[in-house]
Amino acid sequence: MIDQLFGFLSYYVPEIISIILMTTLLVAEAAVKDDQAPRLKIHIFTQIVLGVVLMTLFMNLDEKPLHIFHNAVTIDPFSTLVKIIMTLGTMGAIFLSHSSKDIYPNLKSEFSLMAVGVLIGGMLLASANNMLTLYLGIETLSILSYVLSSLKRDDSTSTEAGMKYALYGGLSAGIALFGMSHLYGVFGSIQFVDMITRVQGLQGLNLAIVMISFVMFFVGIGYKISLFPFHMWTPDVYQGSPIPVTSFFAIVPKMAGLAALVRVSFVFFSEGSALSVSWIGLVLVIAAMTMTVGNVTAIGQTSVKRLLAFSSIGHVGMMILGVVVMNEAGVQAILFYGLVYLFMTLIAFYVTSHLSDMYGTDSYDVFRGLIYKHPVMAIIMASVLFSLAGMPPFSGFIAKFNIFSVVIQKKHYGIALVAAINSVIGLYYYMKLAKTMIFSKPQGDELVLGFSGLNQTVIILLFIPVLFLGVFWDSAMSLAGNASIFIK
Amino acid sequence: MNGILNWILWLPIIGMLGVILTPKDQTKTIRLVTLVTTTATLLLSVLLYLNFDTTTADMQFVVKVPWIEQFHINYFLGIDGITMLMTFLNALLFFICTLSSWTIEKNVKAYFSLLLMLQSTVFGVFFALDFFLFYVYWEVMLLPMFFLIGIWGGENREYAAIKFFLYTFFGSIFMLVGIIALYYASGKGIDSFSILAHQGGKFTELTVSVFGKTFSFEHMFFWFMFLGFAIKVPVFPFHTWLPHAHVQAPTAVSVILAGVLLKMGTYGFLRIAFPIFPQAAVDSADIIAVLGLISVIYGAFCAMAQDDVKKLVAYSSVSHMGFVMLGLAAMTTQGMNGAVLQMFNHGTSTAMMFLLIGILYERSHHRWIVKPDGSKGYGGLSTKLPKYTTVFIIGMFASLGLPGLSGFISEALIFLGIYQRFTTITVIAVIGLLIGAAYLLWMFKRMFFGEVNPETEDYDDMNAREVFYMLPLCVAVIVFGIYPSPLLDVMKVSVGQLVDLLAKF
Amino acid sequence: MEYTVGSVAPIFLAPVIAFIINAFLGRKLPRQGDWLATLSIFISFIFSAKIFSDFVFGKFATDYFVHKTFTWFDLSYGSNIWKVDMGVYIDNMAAIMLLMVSGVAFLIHLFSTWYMDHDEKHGRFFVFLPLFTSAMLGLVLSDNLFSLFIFWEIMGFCSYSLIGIYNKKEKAGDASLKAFMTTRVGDVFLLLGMVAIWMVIGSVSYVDIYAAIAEGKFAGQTVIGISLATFSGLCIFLGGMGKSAQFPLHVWLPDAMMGPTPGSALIHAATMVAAGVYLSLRMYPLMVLGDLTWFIAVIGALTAFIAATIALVQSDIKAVLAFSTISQLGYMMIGVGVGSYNAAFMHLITHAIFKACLFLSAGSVIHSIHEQEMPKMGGLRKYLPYTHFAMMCCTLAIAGIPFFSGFVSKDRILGDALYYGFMAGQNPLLAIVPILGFAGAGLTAFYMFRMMFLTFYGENRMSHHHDDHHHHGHDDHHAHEIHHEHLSARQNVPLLILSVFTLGFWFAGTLTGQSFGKVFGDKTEWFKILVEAPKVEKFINHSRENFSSIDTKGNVELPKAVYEHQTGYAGPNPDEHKIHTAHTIGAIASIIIAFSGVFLAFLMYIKKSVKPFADTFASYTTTLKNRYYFDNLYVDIIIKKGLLTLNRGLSWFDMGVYDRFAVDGWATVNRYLFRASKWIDNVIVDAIGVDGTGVAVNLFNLVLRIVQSGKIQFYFFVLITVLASYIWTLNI
Amino acid sequence: MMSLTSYLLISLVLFIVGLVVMISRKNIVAILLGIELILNAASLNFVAYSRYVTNNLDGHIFSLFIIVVAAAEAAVGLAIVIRFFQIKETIHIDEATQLRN
Repeated sequence: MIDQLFGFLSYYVPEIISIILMTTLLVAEAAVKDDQAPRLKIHIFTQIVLGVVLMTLFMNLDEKPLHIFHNAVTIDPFSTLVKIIMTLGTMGAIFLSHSSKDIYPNLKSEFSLMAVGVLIGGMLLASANNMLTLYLGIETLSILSYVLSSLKRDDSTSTEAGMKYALYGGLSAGIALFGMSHLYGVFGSIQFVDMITRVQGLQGLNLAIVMISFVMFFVGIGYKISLFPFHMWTPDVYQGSPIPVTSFFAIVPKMAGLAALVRVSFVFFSEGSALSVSWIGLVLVIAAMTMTVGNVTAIGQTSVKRLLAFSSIGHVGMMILGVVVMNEAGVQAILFYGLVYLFMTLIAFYVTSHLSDMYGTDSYDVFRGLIYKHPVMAIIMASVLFSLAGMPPFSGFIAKFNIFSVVIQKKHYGIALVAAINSVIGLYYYMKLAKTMIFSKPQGDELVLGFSGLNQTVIILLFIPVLFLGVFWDSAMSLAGNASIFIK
Repeated sequence: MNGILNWILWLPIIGMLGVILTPKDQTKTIRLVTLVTTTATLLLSVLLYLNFDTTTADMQFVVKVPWIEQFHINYFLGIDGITMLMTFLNALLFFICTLSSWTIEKNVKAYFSLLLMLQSTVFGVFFALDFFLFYVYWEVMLLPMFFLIGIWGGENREYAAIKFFLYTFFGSIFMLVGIIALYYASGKGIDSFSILAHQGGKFTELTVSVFGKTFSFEHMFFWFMFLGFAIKVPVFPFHTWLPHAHVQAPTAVSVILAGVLLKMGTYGFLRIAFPIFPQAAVDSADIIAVLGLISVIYGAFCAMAQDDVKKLVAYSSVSHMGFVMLGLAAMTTQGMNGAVLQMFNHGTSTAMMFLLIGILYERSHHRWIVKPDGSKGYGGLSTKLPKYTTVFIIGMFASLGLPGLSGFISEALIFLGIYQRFTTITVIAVIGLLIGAAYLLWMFKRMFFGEVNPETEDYDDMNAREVFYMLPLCVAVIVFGIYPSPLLDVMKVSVGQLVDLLAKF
Repeated sequence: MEYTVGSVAPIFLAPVIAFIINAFLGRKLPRQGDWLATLSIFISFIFSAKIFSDFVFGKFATDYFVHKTFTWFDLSYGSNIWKVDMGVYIDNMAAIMLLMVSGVAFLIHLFSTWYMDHDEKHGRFFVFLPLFTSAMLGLVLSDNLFSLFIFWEIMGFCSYSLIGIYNKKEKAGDASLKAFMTTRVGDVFLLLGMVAIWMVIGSVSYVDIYAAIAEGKFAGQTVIGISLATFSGLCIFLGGMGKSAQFPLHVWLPDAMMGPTPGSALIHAATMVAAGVYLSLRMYPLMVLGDLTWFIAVIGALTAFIAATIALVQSDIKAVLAFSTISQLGYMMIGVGVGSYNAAFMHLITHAIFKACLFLSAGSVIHSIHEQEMPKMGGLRKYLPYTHFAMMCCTLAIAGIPFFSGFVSKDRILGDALYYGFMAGQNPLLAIVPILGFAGAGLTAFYMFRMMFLTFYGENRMSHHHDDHHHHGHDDHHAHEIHHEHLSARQNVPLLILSVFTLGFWFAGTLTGQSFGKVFGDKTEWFKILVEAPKVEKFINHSRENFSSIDTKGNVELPKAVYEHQTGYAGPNPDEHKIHTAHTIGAIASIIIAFSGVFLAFLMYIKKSVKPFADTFASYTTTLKNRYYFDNLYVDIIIKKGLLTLNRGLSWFDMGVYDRFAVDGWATVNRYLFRASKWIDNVIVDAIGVDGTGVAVNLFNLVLRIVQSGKIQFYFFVLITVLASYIWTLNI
Repeated sequence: MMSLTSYLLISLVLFIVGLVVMISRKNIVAILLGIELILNAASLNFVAYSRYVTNNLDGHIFSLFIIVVAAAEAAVGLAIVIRFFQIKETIHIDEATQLRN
């Protein structure tokens, strides 16, 4: 019994390491309150440990799927890959936070602390196998996110963002919880494994209750990945929070929520389930609305941070099309999309953050004539923008291609058209930014300083996959393909 | 001989790397590297022509390497008669454009590397026999164009660049949907992304339902493809990006745009839309013909009203490409051959016109026939620039279809072809010929006759470089006007195969 | 009789080679290569003479022809055969035509070498002149409409370049543009008609078209409602109208005198305008089948008369000649229309000769005294005796005075016209054809002699106004000019040679041209015997042969020298008597008319006893001086007011409306929304600062921004309502 | 004798009251209280279900967790509200409209 538990622990190494890391950070952060010198050490330490987490995750990657801790947690390639993506995102965000001026110097290691915490919540969520773990995951994710978004204590917008996030999150979590409670009542268990078996035989009143309460439950996840219409907190929070936090939000909680969504919908709506039809219709509408709202609103933005925020909504709308089709290809597409999206978003936020640090604002104007000021940065940023818009030969196109292919395979031509139009709209605003960077003359002729050496190498390192996965995406696809197989 | 397509395709990229590696300030080296690359490509394509087997309609020089296992995507290249001509045209025009861009001073390095990248992507579009590869090249081609127009263009360049980009992207995204739909419709056989595997009207009885309504698969996706290609051609309702792009783009880019890029649209019809959806193509032939007719007449009328030479020629390409559409809609031996021949001839003659306008622009720095204030922009140029005038006359009469010059044969063939199918349209289309002569000659009269305009006093005639790069085009225009067989023999078998296929439906 | 490439090709190729050499290294050659051009034309003249002698002296067989083809290009693949053949088709008509064209062109070249001396455009002139000639020769040689069309257009190009050769003159540009575009109007129709025939019959070779007519392949074929024969025939005739300046499309020819005078001579006489008539003659069976002869006749009559009236009041010597050309072309068309096939063709030849001579004489006058306005000439006959002699012969010829060629040909046309209009039982309205014809004949005599009298007779009016109009026309200078011209053989020899051939019997074999008063007998009426409308029946299943193979078509027996009048297809075989009376009446009438015209001119301009028209009918003469306002109609009204306005409108619509609103309409829509909503809410102001893609997106964007108001509780509300709506829509 | 339905009714009432509070009240603390109400409704459900329907401890455990998490959430929420108050000198919700497009 107990040794079996320890056997299970061996699968749980990444989470454990992260928890240890979090606690150490807590202590260290408390220890070095005032002087700045050790923060660099702490930062490097954090990165190293996260690297270790990454390695252990990679070791888990080819494990057979299995449930541990009395079916509370699933360890399968899918969740592992999601965790890898999240960890990479966290590392990136932490690195960014360290160089960004948007975070008070004495809060930098606090940021790392919270980020790791959110990461842990995300890991929990990604491999949650019953409603309790799922709820805990969401809350761990959320509560720390509230704090993160209000990290700029003295800034009213940041605080307001945190507050809104908290209130909205609380409400949706409550509604989700209420839904869960009824699900528990109907199914008599909180384990997904039991639910899968029992959902088939539902009918009558139970079916109705399950549907209603599942929708409530769905709110809890939907707001996390900011699906329409639970997205409304997103722009405000993204605008209010510091840029590293925004970039972090754009990746980690979204991936976690998507993982949860995939898992849950596979639990309830696997092929032939009584509910799947109406559910697919619902998600189709939601997806269409989400991507349209995201893209259309993004057009209007003058602040690049908000633009990226809205575009991230649009991308999520694209990704959950992979949920609609309810097959492994869909999951594969989602995973590939997430992997690619990670790199693109990180680069975009890097450049934005650096420029807004330099000029104090993140409006379009700071991008004006970037090609003359810092060619490498401009070229990479432009490529990333085109990649986000889904232009070949960049990986963004491949991601889009996969989504399209799974959707069309299921003959959802209508939604494919909507997605097509959306990618045109997307191209429009990305291109406007690229145009500003490359065609227009710079206002001042001062060069972009301090963006050399380490930063450049990091950006280029991040850019390599964006380019590489656009041409030789076979291996990455097969990786995602393996990861898309997990037990129902 | 088999790897030659690879060479032609990747040589420009190698040259681009060479340009990138040269230091920014050594502009002469950069130009030389580009020139060497394009020359080598031209020679290779001539070699290709010499080794081309004109007796078969099959793909030749095929290169096939597996690329993506999961979707059975291959790196699959090959050419037939139609692409042979386009390849040669592309190589020739880029060689000429390199020379004509010699005077570019702004960001030479970036300019030439983008130019080479553009050439490679255009080759890719023509060579690709795999749908995915085709689409990738089709899209990637937009990037260098976007930057070439946007950075080296005229005063309103950003608008033009974005418009061009969005317009084309809008069309091609529908094409992407169509491509994927084809992939799943044809079932995950081997090579189900290969264009050839889809050809022959395999989808006639499939249906699809969109938003609850049921459509014929073939018709729906024919129109998807049509959108993608028609925007590129451009056919009448989708043509408005063209004048902007042409007027703003630098000379070499307009040459490429009019000379090769527009042909990609019609090439798409010949290689993809028609062979894959023959039923739909035959059913909607009359719509295509009517659109082509409107483009012919409308373009000609609009061209006549222009005071900007370049805009005039831009509209004239709308009109001439309308003839190509007419020829395609005819779906007869004469019509199709005429269309393909017109693609080539329009490539050469319009290239001449744009180059000449560019040469003039380098001297005058404006393009007004009649300036906005009503004064003459030029006038009496024929007295001042005899060589220039001679070349201009050749190019002009070639593009208005004077017998003995290349434009005539293709237009006559198109008329012969279209007559068999749409008599009334033929009768109306002659107006296009008439106006086509009118606006060009009127422009010529306003620019070249009369007393020498004092503003043009200090213009000097074409220099050796300019003569040198105009020469091949003049020769091509005259020789292929008198003896078109070298072109027709190459393409007629491939075209004939398509005609036979369409005749079955 | 065996023709190989070597015996035919030089006719066409020699001038082409001269063109190429002159075009590329004309400047380096001595005298800028004019001798080369002239020589090349002489070569083709020699070869044409060979062919002519073969045909005319060799064998008097009307139905003898040589037809050889080669494949130009070939679209055949697999079993599907389609190729385009080029070839040579020589029959009597072509042979005569070849001799005429090359001979006249040669003389014109010879003259030009004198005329264009010391002219800045000397070199360029001799680049285009041989090309022009070669195009015409190629047109005559060609065996099908397609190659005919090619040479046809090349001639158009050459005329464009020759007319506009003085490119410093704005008017030259206008004239060349006008010439090309006006003929182009006809050309596109010619192309259309050709395409129609090609696609139905499967070939545009004359031989095949005749065969098809004979086999009745045209029967039942229709094009947009009209029968194929009528449609294609009309289109082809429209082409002819454009090229040979028939009535509505005649406006270009008078302006064509902007070029050098020998160029005009070539255009007006030998090459360009002749092509239209030649085409109509070639396609005569088609015209008959399509029942177009009455139309052709009417058009011809109108042209003949209207041009003659205009010519009455022209003061520029070249303008008079130009309009006389138009008028004479009208007579040829009348001939085609009324079915006097060989008379029309004969008039083509005779006219070519005397009109060339007239233009060259005018040229020598102009070049000698640097003056074109007849009121400023006068009394030149003692300065320019040779010129005066030549020009007088030609004037007598064109005026239709007996013993001269013009009388022979024109009179036959008029006789047939008379028969056609009154006796053939046609529609009585067609009587206007002979009426206008005879009226025109009278006017012709009048204005030609008016020209002669004003130019060569009376007192010399030059010295009075030498300062106002032209730069160097002074007497001393002018005397030197005269002196100079006495010496130049290259000026006078062509004139004299040509004027020899203005005599009638060369063509008619009889002195008067009518059958009475024969001098040589029937057999020498070679023209009447050789040239007749093609009998289409003999072309049925004629097999074309290539240049390589041996020609077996040479059936060399002499035809029975019976004098039978060939009225082509007009009327079911008309009886001799009527025709004969018609001709007699016609002959007498035209002689009387001609002489009265001459007499009237004499009274007006020599005796001064009758006041010239210009004073008496001032109001009409303005109309005539303005050429019935056709140019204003075409240029000012149709083109400037109609076409250009349409174009401007369309292009404004394209960029200003369609592109602006439909394609990127959001820009303007934004502006309106912005104005409308300034006062609503700064939220919306933000919303409009945006540019969206398309109107819908904008409105959507607007709504979103109102929703995105930042009020957290509103978010809650939306969330819950949406939740409720989901649950409701799940309709369990 | 209390039945399951009555528990469910009570929890439903609590839930709706919580929603109404969150929407209508302008005081941020009151809104936080609304969240608490909703959470309590949920945990009541859990307990009731595990008592009457599914005779296992999952519901109880779940409700325990809910209480803990709710506490954490309330703590964080209040902390943020305090910062908000320190900056804005008010806890009126409509003051929080700084973030908007």
